[in-house]
Amino acid sequence: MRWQIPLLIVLLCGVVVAVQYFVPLEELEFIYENALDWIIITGVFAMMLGLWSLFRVSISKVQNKAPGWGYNLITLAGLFGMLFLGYRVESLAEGSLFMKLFRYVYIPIQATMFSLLAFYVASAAYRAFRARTVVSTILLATALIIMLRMIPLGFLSNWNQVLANWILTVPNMAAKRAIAMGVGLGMIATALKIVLGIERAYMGRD
Amino acid sequence: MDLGSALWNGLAVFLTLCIFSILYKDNPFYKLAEHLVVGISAGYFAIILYYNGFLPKVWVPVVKEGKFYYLIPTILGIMMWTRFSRKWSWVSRYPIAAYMGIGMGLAIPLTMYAFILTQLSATMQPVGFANAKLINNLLVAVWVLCGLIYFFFSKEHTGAFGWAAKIGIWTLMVGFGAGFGVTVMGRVSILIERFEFLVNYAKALIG
Amino acid sequence: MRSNLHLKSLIFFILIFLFWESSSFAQEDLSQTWFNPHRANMLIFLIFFFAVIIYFIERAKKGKSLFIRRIAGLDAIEEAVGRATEMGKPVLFISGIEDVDQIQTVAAMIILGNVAKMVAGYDTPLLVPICQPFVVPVAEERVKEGYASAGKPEAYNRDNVRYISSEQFAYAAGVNGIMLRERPAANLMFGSFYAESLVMAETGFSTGAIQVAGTANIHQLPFFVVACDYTVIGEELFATSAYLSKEPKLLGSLKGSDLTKALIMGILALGVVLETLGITHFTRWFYIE
Amino acid sequence: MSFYEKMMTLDRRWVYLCVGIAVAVPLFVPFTVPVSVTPEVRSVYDFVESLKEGDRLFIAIDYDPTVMAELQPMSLTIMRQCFAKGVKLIISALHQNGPGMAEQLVSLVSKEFDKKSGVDYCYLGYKPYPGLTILAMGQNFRIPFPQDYYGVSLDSMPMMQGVRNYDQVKAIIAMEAGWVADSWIRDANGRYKVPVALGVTGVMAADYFQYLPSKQIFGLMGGLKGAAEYESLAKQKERQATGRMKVQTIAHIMVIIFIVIGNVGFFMSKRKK
Repeated sequence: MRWQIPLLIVLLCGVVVAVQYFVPLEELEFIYENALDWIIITGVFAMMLGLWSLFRVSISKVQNKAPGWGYNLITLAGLFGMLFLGYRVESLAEGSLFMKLFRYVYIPIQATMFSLLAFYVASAAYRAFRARTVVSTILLATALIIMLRMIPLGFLSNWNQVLANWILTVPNMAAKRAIAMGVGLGMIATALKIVLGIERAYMGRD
Repeated sequence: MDLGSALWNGLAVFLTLCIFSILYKDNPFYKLAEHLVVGISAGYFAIILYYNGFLPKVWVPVVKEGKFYYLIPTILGIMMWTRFSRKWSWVSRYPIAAYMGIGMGLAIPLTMYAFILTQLSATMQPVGFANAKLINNLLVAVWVLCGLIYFFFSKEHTGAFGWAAKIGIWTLMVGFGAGFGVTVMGRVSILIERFEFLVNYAKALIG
Repeated sequence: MRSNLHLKSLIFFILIFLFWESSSFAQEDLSQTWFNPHRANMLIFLIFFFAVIIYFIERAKKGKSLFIRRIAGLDAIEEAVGRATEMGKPVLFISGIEDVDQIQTVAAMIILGNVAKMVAGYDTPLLVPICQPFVVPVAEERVKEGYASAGKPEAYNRDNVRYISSEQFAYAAGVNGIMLRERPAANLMFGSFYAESLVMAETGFSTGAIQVAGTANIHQLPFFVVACDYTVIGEELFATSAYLSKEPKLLGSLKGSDLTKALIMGILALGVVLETLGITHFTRWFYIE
Repeated sequence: MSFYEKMMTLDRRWVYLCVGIAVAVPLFVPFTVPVSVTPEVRSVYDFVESLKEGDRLFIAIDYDPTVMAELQPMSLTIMRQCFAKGVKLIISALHQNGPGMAEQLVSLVSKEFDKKSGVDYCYLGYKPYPGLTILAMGQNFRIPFPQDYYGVSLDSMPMMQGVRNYDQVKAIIAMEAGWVADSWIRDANGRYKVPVALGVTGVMAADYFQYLPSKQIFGLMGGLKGAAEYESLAKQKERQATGRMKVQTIAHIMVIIFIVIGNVGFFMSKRKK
């Protein structure tokens, strides 16, 4: 019950969905389309686990008066505030408080987190692009050539543009293809081991 | 700008600055924004999942349309909740198994297609020394082969094989350098957008 | 158990061959047929790959030893965990931002269990912030199992495996908070990462942690290579997960992958030669409709 | 610590500060940076320039507000160029979060040129599953879009009379922020043989160069630089990307300066030892 059935479920689901790719029967198409729905549906219920985990960790910090517990109150307020404001359908319409919090709190924070990357690429480049070894010199030189495209250098720019385009279309392309093929084999091998139940560590033990 | 949107946009500006403050060091303002966004996003996605997942995929098919086979994934989903009990938590393996099985089944042919066969057929091009295109094709093919040799695990990287693997890792590094270089532009564009947002707000306030 | 595996492989192949055999009835209206002939090439490839992997797994089980080369990132994991435990500081494990139906996340979960086993013997917490709700139970089980197999089930603390947010940058903000305030001495990042990779890796660097990262997402590899102490590149991620478990049968699949890789290289070389000679039938065979 | 060692171990906050200044100052200080035009951008411009009054062009706006800074200038410039020449536009928006933003853009530009929906342009809007939508439009625009974004039937539009599918448009110019670009290449160009040009984000540009030599795309605009190049060719009054491009240039110079500082410090301190 605890072991055999889950492994059987993995095997069945995996084989049926994979075989569907090769078999254009309508019945299988139906199963395939429903399988996608099933993933979404189980995901909906799994969300509760996430919320519970977040709630439990936050509340235990508040209860224990752990350092900075006040901030965990903010998390809880944000969470329950959104759940409370969003319970009616109308709350999804533009202009509702729910959508305003989304637009003026969530969006700017996530966009700014994203924009921090402009600073981080600079500091990472400064720190790591040193001509220490052959490998790091290659890394440094290519990055420099590509970045120089953005800087007008007169006739040098034209040459650099040609060189940069060559790097992008030849060695860069070769690197990506080699990585992709290796990754593809690794992924399929792992997926096969899971479907056949050879790799089962992810399920834990009793 | 009316008062309402001035205040809401003011909040957005304030939170933007809170996040930027992390660049100096960790501080109460960053902590505030960080904890707020974690709570808000969890609540937001739970609600969105309710309206876009639960209602159309569970409630409407089962209750309104009477498609009872939708109860199967629903029951699987509810089985996830056995995680809350220590004794019954093993039941949650069923939905996890279904979820993974479907995921793996989808991945096998698609990975074969996108990661292997497409790349393979794109690399099989005529080669030669007559013109730049043929030479480039040859270089791509050789470098792809060397890159693949780097990923051999069951053979020691020594001798000629080792040299090929070395050329392979050099090729990968060119790829990484190029990948880094092209990304800088995109990241700076996003920062420009943020700065323009701040400047436009300030301009609007001043009038 | 072994016969069980044989049986399963048998069912698997019978199913596939059934569809393969019936392909001769291919008709124009595909919705009525048992097999899509345009995809036969892929099927042949898959069958070959599967057969090779299963063959080597079986061989490994019989005790034939296999050579596997050293993977630098692998030793680095042990080194990083070792240093964190020496300093009595936490170990942080980040498993990417994708769900558990993604193969990279599964590979990350396998690594997580082995990291838990390493950490269990010492009095240092293993922090696992999580991005997708479905990953929470799997990660909990893996950590619990790792502690149990090291003989320290009581050391497991459920609050250390925590869901943060399903949104990329909200998650990154939360992880940054953990790095800045709980000061882990080792940051292990394995799985499927996107733009948030560098946000976390740079913050981790600023706290002075040893960082080991691995992903198969090609676009993020440059940032890990630049910002982390060790990077596990592409396929090495899956090899690492197989290697860490130290089970011969899992290692057998590496040998199978290698053989298929050799086949692919052969096809590639042959294809290039034939294309150069103006023979295009061979290459055409690899197109998928 | 010697001077050279200090060069190697600058506090990262100095880097942040310099990047911040490099991005902020050009926003206030007026100056221009010359942009060298690449052939792959020029071929898009030349193509649009070669269109005649009454020709139809398909524009795909497949991005969301997060990458507006890079892609909006391309859409804006090309739409203005077309409307000024009297070219009729069919526009789709196949990114889930994009249709509202695209609608604002379409109505802004059409007002400028006093163009009418259904007569001079047709804004189709959004349908889920972009890959399938692109394929279906190859058969007939009316399969995925019986009506346009505003709910007007395509059959009732003067400009859509006799327009069935891609055969009746001169080309597709697609502004892309993700994998939908592959679908335009594979399905629209590969299967239906319609010429395709792409405008993509800076990060994506490297991956799409490979389609130029094989003629699967006839042009490529990558990121802000591509947009600025296009603006410098089109010579319109408003040049958003050119303004942002000078920020890019300064920011890139800053990053390169820091790399140089680090390496000079590294080599000089090594030589001393």
